[in-house]
Amino acid sequence: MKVRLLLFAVLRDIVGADERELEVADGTRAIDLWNGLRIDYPRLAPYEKPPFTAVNQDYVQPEAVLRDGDEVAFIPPVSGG
Amino acid sequence: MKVRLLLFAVLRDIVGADERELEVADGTRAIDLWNGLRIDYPRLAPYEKPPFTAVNQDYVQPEAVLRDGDEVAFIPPVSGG
Amino acid sequence: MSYLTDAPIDQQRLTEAVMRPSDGALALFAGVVRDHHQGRAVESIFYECWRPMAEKEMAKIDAEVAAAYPDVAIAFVHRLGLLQVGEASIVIACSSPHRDEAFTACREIIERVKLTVPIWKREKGPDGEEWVGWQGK
Amino acid sequence: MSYLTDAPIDQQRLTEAVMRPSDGALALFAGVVRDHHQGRAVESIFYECWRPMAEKEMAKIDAEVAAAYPDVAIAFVHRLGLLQVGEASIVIACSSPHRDEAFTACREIIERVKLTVPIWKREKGPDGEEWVGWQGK
Repeated sequence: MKVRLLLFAVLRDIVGADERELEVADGTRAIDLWNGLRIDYPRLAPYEKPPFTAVNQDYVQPEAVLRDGDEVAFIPPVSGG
Repeated sequence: MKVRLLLFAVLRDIVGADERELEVADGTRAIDLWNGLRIDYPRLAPYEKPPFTAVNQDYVQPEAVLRDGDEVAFIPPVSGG
Repeated sequence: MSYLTDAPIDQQRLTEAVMRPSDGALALFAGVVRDHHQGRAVESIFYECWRPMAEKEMAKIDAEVAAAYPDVAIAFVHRLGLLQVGEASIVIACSSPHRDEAFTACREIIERVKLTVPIWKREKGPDGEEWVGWQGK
Repeated sequence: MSYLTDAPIDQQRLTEAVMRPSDGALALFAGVVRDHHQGRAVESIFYECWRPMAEKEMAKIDAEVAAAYPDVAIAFVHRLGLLQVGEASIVIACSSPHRDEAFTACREIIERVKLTVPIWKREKGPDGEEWVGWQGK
């Protein structure tokens, strides 16, 4: 199935892209995508969990199981206000 | 000795004057002036104490002893803000 | 500067009076004439004041709140005379590097003004005028 | 109406948006770019945002605070892009018949915005630019 990964702020800078289309196996969880990033980007390796995770614009636990077409965002700690 | 009595808002309306010069005996307390008003103005009779008392623009207890030249104000509960 | 005014209060000017480059937060409070009070309709409010003591009390509040929250810059003004519904009777502006002290100082000032500053309001409604609060009757 | 803007925030307009004849109190908060942060000098801040989710989170905060304080009228806007020291990044206006709910609602909104709305700031100082908070290093 296909999911879309969105990256913001410092995460986008580290990965060098704000969006990725990914082909993943059924049953893939958000945290599996995070672990993929940790392998590719050593700066993320120390972080066993993403700061925050949103699927389809709602905050979820990183263990959330993804479905085809989901939009997954890893969100650095927010600093608005 | 002489003291000046100041009255505001509803108290001024009841007494019909905003200021009075009074000749009083040594040892007179603020509350003695209040009791004088209670005798003259029946609407005040039920109130054994003035709402607030200021002498020379500082809040004081009504039992404060007055001195010559003092400016005594009976202050209805304030409602600013 | 006076803490009392007979003219409409300029919220923006008060804001500008407190903001410093080191401030990250502004907490502002406005008390406004509303169209009702304890079930009665209100058309306007007349604010009477004992000016010299009111200035003195407000300066005292200013100094004491400033001493309690030294990082906060404070400005506040109370308006006097006849005010219509929707007009501000008091505006308080507090700025600070961080928001917590700004909020707390702002709240403390309005609470203290309401307790001790010799200002009295007379409400005008469809049934006539009346002093608010204690009426000696 | 959007909770996000790329233009300077008009505090007066936000105030007018919330005030009703029944309101006796306005509590307003502004978050402002300040010239320092954790000991570092700050010259400007760039606010980045994930707009669709930010709008959604802010609408949720609006609805939930309004439900908790039904007498309060609420308006708030966050600014995005490059802001200089002294410019407001967020302004929150809460009006209410009585001041307590206005203060409480206003405070609750800023706390919640800072917790969940996907907005990030990158500070620029004499030593360069840096994302604030978690930096993945």
